[in-house]
Amino acid sequence: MAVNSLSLEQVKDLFVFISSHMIESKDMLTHADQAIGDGDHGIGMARGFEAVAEKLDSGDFSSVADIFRSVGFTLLASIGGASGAIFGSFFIGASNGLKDCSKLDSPAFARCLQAGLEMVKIRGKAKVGDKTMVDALEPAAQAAQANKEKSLDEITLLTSQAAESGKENTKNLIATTGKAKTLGERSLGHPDPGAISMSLILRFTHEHIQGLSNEM
Amino acid sequence: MAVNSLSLEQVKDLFVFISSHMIESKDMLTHADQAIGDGDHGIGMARGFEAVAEKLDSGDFSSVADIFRSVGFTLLASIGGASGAIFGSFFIGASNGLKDCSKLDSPAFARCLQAGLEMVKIRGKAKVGDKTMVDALEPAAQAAQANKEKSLDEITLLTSQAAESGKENTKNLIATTGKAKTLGERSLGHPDPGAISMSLILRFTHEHIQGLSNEM
Amino acid sequence: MIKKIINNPKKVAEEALHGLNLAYQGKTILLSNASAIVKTTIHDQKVALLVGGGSGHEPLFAGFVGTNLADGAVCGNVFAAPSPDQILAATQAVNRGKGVLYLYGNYAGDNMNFDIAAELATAMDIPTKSIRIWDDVASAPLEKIEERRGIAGDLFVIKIAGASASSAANLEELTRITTKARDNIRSMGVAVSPGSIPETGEPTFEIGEDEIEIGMGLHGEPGVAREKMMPANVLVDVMMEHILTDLPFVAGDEVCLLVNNLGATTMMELLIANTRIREILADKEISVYDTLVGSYCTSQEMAGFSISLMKLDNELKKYYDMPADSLALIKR
Amino acid sequence: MIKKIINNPKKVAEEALHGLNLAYQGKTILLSNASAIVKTTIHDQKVALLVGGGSGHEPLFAGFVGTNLADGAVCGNVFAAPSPDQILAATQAVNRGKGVLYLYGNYAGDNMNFDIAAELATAMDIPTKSIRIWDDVASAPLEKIEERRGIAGDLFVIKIAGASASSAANLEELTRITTKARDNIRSMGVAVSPGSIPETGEPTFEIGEDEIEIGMGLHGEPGVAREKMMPANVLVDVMMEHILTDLPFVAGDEVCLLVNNLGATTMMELLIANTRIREILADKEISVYDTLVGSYCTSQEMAGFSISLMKLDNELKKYYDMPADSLALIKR
Ligand SMILES: Nc1ncnc2c1ncn2[C@@H]1O[C@H](COP(=O)(O)OP(=O)(O)O)[C@@H](O)[C@H]1O
Ligand SMILES: Nc1ncnc2c1ncn2[C@@H]1O[C@H](COP(=O)(O)OP(=O)(O)O)[C@@H](O)[C@H]1O
Ligand SMILES: [Mg+2]
Ligand SMILES: [Mg+2]
Ligand SMILES: [Mg+2]
Ligand SMILES: [Mg+2]
Repeated sequence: MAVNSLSLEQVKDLFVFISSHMIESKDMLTHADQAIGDGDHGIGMARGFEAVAEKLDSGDFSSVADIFRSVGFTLLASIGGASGAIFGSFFIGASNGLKDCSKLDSPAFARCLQAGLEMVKIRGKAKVGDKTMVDALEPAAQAAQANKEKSLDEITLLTSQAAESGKENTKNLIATTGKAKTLGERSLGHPDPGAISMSLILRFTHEHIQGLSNEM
Repeated sequence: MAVNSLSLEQVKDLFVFISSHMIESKDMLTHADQAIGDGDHGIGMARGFEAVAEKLDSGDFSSVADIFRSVGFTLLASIGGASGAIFGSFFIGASNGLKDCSKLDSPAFARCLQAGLEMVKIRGKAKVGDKTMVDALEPAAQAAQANKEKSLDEITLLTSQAAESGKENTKNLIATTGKAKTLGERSLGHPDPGAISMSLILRFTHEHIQGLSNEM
Repeated sequence: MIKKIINNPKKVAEEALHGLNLAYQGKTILLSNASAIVKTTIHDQKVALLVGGGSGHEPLFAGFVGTNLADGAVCGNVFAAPSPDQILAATQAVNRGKGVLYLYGNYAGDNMNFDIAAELATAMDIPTKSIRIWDDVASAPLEKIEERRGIAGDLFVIKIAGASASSAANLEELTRITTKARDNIRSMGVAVSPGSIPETGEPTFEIGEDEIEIGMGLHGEPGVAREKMMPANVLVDVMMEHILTDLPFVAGDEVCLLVNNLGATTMMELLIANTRIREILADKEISVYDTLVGSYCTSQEMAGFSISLMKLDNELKKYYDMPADSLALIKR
Repeated sequence: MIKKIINNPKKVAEEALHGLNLAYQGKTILLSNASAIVKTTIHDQKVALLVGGGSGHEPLFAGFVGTNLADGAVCGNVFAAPSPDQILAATQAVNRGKGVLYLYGNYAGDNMNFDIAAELATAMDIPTKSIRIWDDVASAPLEKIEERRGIAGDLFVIKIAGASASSAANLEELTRITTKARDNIRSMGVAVSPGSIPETGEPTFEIGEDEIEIGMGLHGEPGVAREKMMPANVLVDVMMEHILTDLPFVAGDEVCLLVNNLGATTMMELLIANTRIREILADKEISVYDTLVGSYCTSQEMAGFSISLMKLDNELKKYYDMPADSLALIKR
């Protein structure tokens, strides 16, 4: 049965799920950063989501937006580096799309990706084609916008697929920002680590919601 | 035909021969020092005998003793480290056994090894059994003393053999001096690098004189 | 897995900063978040200088906190910029009412995290300015200088900024002088073997047994070319050509020279390079006012070195000449 | 073949000393034999201090020539003591009529070459005294202290001797104070990977991927035990046990602490070790008067570090506190 919205408690569960899977992705992400960056992306993301898991465990949240904001501030405070600022900004921004939402439904999800993207662009000034997580996030936000009438399992599937193909496409890009910049053509063939993280977060989101839907 | 003595010019030739062969032994000596020392013995000996070869080429020598003394001072000045002091002292000491000799014969050769040994002991205070070049030199000096009535090819063969077996015996000794000292039992099984050098010098001495004898 | 003498790979940055603070013998204190040290005594009304960045480059940055140097240093994890709240805590700890200059290397992570911290500081009525150091000529063409990385030239900028901060009337004055120092510095690095991050134990890059990376960055980022090993003099010629033509440095200039160890290179090699550097500078009639040779800005156990030149004028010289005291940079 | 940034493997010591002399910015001169540097200005009637030994340990020894430090340093080839004529030339260059103290590490090569030089100096009416540094507790039992090796403790002995030489009435007085400093120092090193000699390009020793040598000497000489890698804290406990029980250092003692990089170890590791060292010392109620952390006495690119402690009394403290200025050791 289709899932149409998540309650506050279910959003918390969603982040518990994302966190544990991002922590498991540590080595893979680090290897991706070894290829074209300084080899610490997985370390940072794992540290960040460990902190998120702890925060979720101990925290009391007043709203869905509050959870997103807490996740953002926790990532911002615990990761450091480019990804701390970017992924922290993403979730803090995303929370702006959720003002006054008592639950997370598809329109809210679309607003949340869009608001997160905007904050990332304000912070990092990267645009599509610069070989960053924006190359995964922007197509995902667009897919969400175009499908906000669909169920939550459908919209998260479509955003996950859009992010995945955006991430795949970063292999064909030459990095123009961050530590891979000076690699020039040597960065070709390798996906951007942050884009992998972004597409993973969206994939785990879908997987978790798919799981809920199967349970029903 | 047996060789009974070397003229001043022939002693010079002898050192040219020894020098070129010691230079060729560089890697072997260095490897020996890598096993139980700091891995530079061949480098030092090669540098020293390169300087000796140059000195012989350019120098005018007034006596056999003068040649030995020059060789000693050249080694002392150019090698540095323990072997510079020890092998320098050996040849400077040896020259004391050659006072007023117009040629190098067997009795002079025996005196020269003895005087060299004494100077080495004054300088380094090592005795037989300490796993140093003294373990090759002292038996050689004794063999020379015992055979000083023999021809120069015979006495150099016997001293060379005595030095060789003294050197072989250093494998069974635990170093009590120099950089191999702290190895303790780990120095067992490895010959002392300086003892190898000493026995090589005596072997090349014999080989050169043997060559002269064959020519005759 | 590269062998390191550590306890917990996740805690290296924290434990190291703790040990560094102890080595300061009471001249610094470690903030309770364990990611920044600040001078024990910072005079009232002093314009404050806060430096920082990822850990793993020791003694940079925290080794340069002290008299006429930085007032504080905020340190992230290995190769990761500190987070905004870490920076903000350090900002509050060093601020004496005259504001804080943030001085750091020009990397996406540092830029964003210090920017967020600056916004938070502004909201708390602490004025800040930021100067990003971009001395690495290998990392972008001159037209895009604001995209270049900060490498060992950091040291000279911190020296000038620290001296200037001791007497600067206000944050603007400190910013002006520090900007001039930053703009007068050019650097370039090379590497022959990689460092490693303690948490993975894996090398930061791969390189052939007979290869050298020309223009290597501080985290193993590639440079301008990968070549076969070459004699030190030839290598130095290449590096100096890049550096000298960039500012450019010209006859009559007076410079400070830093020959910096990226980690595992022997001082012997640095000194051999120095011999050649001086030949080239003498040849170009560029005089050397002072020379530093050693490990100031490293990339874990990377083997390689960098050359930095800072062109002096009378004002910079005045600040360069001021005594300084810290763990890793002392000047009488 | 280990990659090094050099020109001619046979000339590394000479070229490096040349580069070092240049880095001194006119404060030293290189003797014509290219194997010693001496201060440009040495006052008349000053008791002179000459340090030296094999090269390959940079910045030791030549990096410690300067104000209130050594008057000259004579440097042999890599890991080879300088020869008597090199030492004699340096002796003549630093002597100001009050004689010369020879200060060097206790190795067969150094002992013999400095002894020969001393005999030659005596023949030239230059009085000399010699002090052999033997701080390495791993190299022989206490009963045979005069068989121990000199390692990074050299730095403290040079600091005290240099300060004392600036005011000592005569060679005997300098010798007395320097001997006391020497006798108050204990050190121990460990290594996880070897250095190499440029002329062979081969490692100075072999060690397993997961092994550490406890008590490693400055040229790769073995120590007290080869063990499996262990956490930094456990390792430091072992080292400190050897060091503390040897002098012994006891509650109420005041010490200077040196955490010395043997070459390629990261400063992060040294600082992590320092954290533990301080815990142990605090626990034993031994107070730390000053701490130095860095590369002072290396063994080419060997990875490892040593700990040295010098017990202070009022006289040693007075000399330790004096300012000092050189390439590699500066004190305000
Ligand atoms: N300006 C930017 N805008 C968006 N994303 C960025 C930007 N700079 C870096 N990133 C993302 O951050 C990732 C690198 O993160 P990470 O390795 O954790 O940080 P660091 O580069 O500081 O080591 C990149 O792969 C990229 O996706
Ligand atoms: N006291 C001594 N007496 C005699 N020979 C010695 C003494 N000390 C060292 N040697 C010799 O010197 C050799 C080492 O020489 P070398 O490796 O060139 O010098 P270093 O030990 O300074 O590196 C030893 O193998 C030993 O034979
Ligand atoms: Mg990274
Ligand atoms: Mg040797
Ligand atoms: Mg990083
Ligand atoms: Mg040697």
